[in-house]
Amino acid sequence: MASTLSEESRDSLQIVLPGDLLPATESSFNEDSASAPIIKLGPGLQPLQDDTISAVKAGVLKHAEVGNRWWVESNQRRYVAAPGESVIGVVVGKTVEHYKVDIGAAQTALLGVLAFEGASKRNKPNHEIGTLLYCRISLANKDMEAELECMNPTTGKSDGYGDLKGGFVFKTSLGLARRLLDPKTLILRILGQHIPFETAVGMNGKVWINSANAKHTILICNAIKNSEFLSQEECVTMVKGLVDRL
Amino acid sequence: MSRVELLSPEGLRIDGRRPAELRKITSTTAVLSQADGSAYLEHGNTKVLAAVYGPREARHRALVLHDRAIINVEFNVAPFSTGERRRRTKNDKRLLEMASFVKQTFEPVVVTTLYARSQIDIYLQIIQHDGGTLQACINAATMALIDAGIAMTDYVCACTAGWVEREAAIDLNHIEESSDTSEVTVAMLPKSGKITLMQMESRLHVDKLEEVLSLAGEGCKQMHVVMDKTIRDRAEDLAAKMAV
Amino acid sequence: MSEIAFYSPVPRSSNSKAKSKGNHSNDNDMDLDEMISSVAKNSSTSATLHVVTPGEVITTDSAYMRGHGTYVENEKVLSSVAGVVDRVNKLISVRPLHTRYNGEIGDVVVGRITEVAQKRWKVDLNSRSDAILMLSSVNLPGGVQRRKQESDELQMRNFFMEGDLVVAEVQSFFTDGAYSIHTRSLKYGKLRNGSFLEVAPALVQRCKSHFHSLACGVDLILGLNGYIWVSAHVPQNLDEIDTEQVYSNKNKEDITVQDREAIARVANCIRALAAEFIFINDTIISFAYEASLQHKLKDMTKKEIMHQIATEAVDAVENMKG
Amino acid sequence: MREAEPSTNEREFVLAALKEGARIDGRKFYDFRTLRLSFGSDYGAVEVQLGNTRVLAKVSCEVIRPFPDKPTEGFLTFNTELSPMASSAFEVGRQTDEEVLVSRLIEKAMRRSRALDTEGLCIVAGEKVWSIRVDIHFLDHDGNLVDAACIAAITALLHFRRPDVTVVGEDVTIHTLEQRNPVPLSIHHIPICISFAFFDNGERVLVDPTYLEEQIKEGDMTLTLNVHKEVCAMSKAGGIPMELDQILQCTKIAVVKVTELTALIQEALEADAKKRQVSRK
Repeated sequence: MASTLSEESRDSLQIVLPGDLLPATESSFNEDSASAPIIKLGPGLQPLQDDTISAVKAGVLKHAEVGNRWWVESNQRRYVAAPGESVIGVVVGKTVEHYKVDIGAAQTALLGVLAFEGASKRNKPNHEIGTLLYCRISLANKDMEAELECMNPTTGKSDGYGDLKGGFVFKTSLGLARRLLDPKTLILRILGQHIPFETAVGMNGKVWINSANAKHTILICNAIKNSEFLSQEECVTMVKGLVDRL
Repeated sequence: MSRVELLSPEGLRIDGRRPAELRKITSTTAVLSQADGSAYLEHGNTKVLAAVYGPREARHRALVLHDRAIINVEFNVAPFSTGERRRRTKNDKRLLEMASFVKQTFEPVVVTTLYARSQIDIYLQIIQHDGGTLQACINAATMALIDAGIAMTDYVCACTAGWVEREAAIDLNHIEESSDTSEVTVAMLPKSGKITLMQMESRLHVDKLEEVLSLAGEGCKQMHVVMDKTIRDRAEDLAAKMAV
Repeated sequence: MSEIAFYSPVPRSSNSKAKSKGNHSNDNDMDLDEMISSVAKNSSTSATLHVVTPGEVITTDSAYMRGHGTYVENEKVLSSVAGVVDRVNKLISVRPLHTRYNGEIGDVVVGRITEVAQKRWKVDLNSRSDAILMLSSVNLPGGVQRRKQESDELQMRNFFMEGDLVVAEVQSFFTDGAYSIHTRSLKYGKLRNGSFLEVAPALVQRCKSHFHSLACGVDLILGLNGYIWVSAHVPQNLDEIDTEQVYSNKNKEDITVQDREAIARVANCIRALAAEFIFINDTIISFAYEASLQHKLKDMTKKEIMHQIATEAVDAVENMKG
Repeated sequence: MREAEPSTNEREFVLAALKEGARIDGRKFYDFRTLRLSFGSDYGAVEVQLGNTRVLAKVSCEVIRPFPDKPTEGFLTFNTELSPMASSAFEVGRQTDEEVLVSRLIEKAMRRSRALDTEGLCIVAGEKVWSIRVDIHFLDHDGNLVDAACIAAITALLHFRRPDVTVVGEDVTIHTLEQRNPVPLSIHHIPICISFAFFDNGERVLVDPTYLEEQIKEGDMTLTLNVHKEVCAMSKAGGIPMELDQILQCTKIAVVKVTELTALIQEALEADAKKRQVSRK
């Protein structure tokens, strides 16, 4: 996402607060509606009655040239499901056709019992209540429960989705989870230099860590939690300090 | 405040018992016709009635557990059970606390995994209060549960003990309880001798704790003998009748 | 000996063979075997019934398998209920005497509809959870053989409504332990023309048939779940049954006062036997009925008369056996 | 709403880590989380932070008529409510088992152990006594509410100053804080709750469990002691059965912890008193 930032927002971070009118869009929007470019609004932006656009969340205004999309990136803790995003959830219930999965959103999400690689009516995986699953949101509609899948629908392959065995999961802010997914964020790489581990990061702020022993996993979890408001240099010292103490 | 002499110079207690002596225990099971199991128990003048329903279809589907039974306990004190007639509201914290103790005591002992998705109700009624309600409730509930044929890994036997003036004493009555003696209620699994519940109020020095606790443990073992006799007699009686 | 075999008397020879094979020669094993054989020898005296209470060790021999009412701890088999030890070969179980219904497949049960749900009824069987009667497990009126359709789903209440009593058979168990029952036979279905009563499930014996017609003109269904249905006699010729009327809610019209009294008398006899915790089957009920004839119907609720009837019935059964 | 149970992975990981001797927040088994006490500008307002668990206690007083059968006894009441603010598992209005147990534990620890001299609250026998009320608010629930609430309650009582009173014959004058320095309550001893969580059939004992640890524990026990090694209350409400020795072992741990915590509380109170003196000058 970071790579698609437009030039103007790369120059300076534009912070918006709820109620702020958007200057950039104002001009382009007030023109004759036929010739005006189509704008797509993402989370945190709302068109008002007089055709102006107002921010409804506090955060950084982001813009992507592709499709002329605008949105506000905020660091909230409650997850709102969006299609295509990878999340980590816990099985909380089972029906004949679906697993009910808690992904930390307003409602539990539905995961079809057949939405797994190689699953058929005869042969489908059985996940007990309490199982941790890494899945993709296939359908998210604000009026309905989100739907999940544990495979790529076009290829039918698992693509790494499925149940997460062992390890430990903890919750972070959504902002940190997004940053962990950004290859430019160093904390995971710094940790990897000291300790080998597996990880899965869900856009819903759940981070799963697995390593050879419990103490390492605990260290990694705490290091990631600590890193949220630290600079890269501080991260390096923090990790070094933790590893030395081990 | 005039203090009552709780221990006579000869070492006898206010009701004439020796320190390590239980009050007279009377117990019967199957006293109610509708309940799946029931028991009536007297510790001296403390009288309690227990009824067990279940395992049966859970009342509230939202509370159902997919892998075991839920245990629900309701505890009630009759308004006429104490010297001072008094009606307690249903939300009295003390009643709820007592119910919660009983519930948590039986959760690890009852083999709830045998009865997935169902509910076991335990109703307790204090008919007369003369100290040691918690022990009486636990003992009565144990007998009612066994009477209902519900699988349990062991009995749960409860007994109180306290530090009365200069000695550790067992099975305190109301007068001893209310005159600021420290009292501990212990519920024990007699087979392993492990303690499942322990409640203590009022101050007691750490060094005296062990003595009081082990005395209460002895009391639990005595309770076990008494309860087991009642249960066994009833089982043998029924078995003999059926064998005709 | 009575019909209940608390201990299946295993021949000494086969037992010792098993022992030498398994090489279990510890003392506890001996104890149990000796005890059981001694019980088998004089099992007519009830004092030797092996009664255990929760937490009691039944055997320390790990060669035994644990059955219902037991659990294993440190390789010992312990009882988890108060009841009588049952031993079938190497399987040890403890049967609690007073408990809810624990069913087996094929049991005839009497139940009460508690809920009409999606394609199924829920039925109270006095067990730990309501049993399920699937729409696909009932007969259609008139004995029509076809798949159940949506129209059938919509008129489920015309078949069975909340509160209706049914007699059915345990078909299978669901994974969570709930029973699935069926009424796909003309013997099963809705109950009419009679009176319901409840006894401890342990008292009802497993017999060849649970449907009986007594000489006094009363029909009897002894549900293994302790629910019993006593009703006016209806001809049992299967050809005569009006298959259209299987779900009717109407009692037959010609039930006389004598019929009604006979029903009440039989029901009271069963209550008298149950109060004394005596096994219930058609024979003993017949004897109890005869014993009761010397009393007025309304006196049969009195405790001493109930006791008298039960004792006489038991004596009659013993006499019959010689 | 039933609280979301932790996933199997979390459960198994916590237990596996305990077997290796580690807790998920890096503490040792018998370590308390960092305790932070902050005082409000008023007397008797204390906020306790135990790790992420936060509890606010506020003491207030009023003059009321005593019960006729106890004419010289003042009142001490505790008011606890697990508000939905602290955790998504809490609901308004409905009393849960947890709420009942927490509030009863605090009451038993403070009142039944006679931590406060209630006879010292008498102004005119049979006519006027002080009624002391402690409101305990749970702000953030990350486990071990009882210990945090108990520390908050006792610290607030220690910190509290009631208005001074003079009695001349029948006349009772209650002086405002400006007229006369308010007076502290007379407190006999400082009861401190120490909660334990049991895992692995009671083989592993943790002090000061977090929310996650509380969800996974097999049993728990709360001991209330003071520095004089007196057990004021003890509560093990069912849960896994324990050996007597294991319980006595816990009391030994608790004795040490109580000494540490009492020292921390007194240090914080002294620091606050100094600050107040400086600001008055």
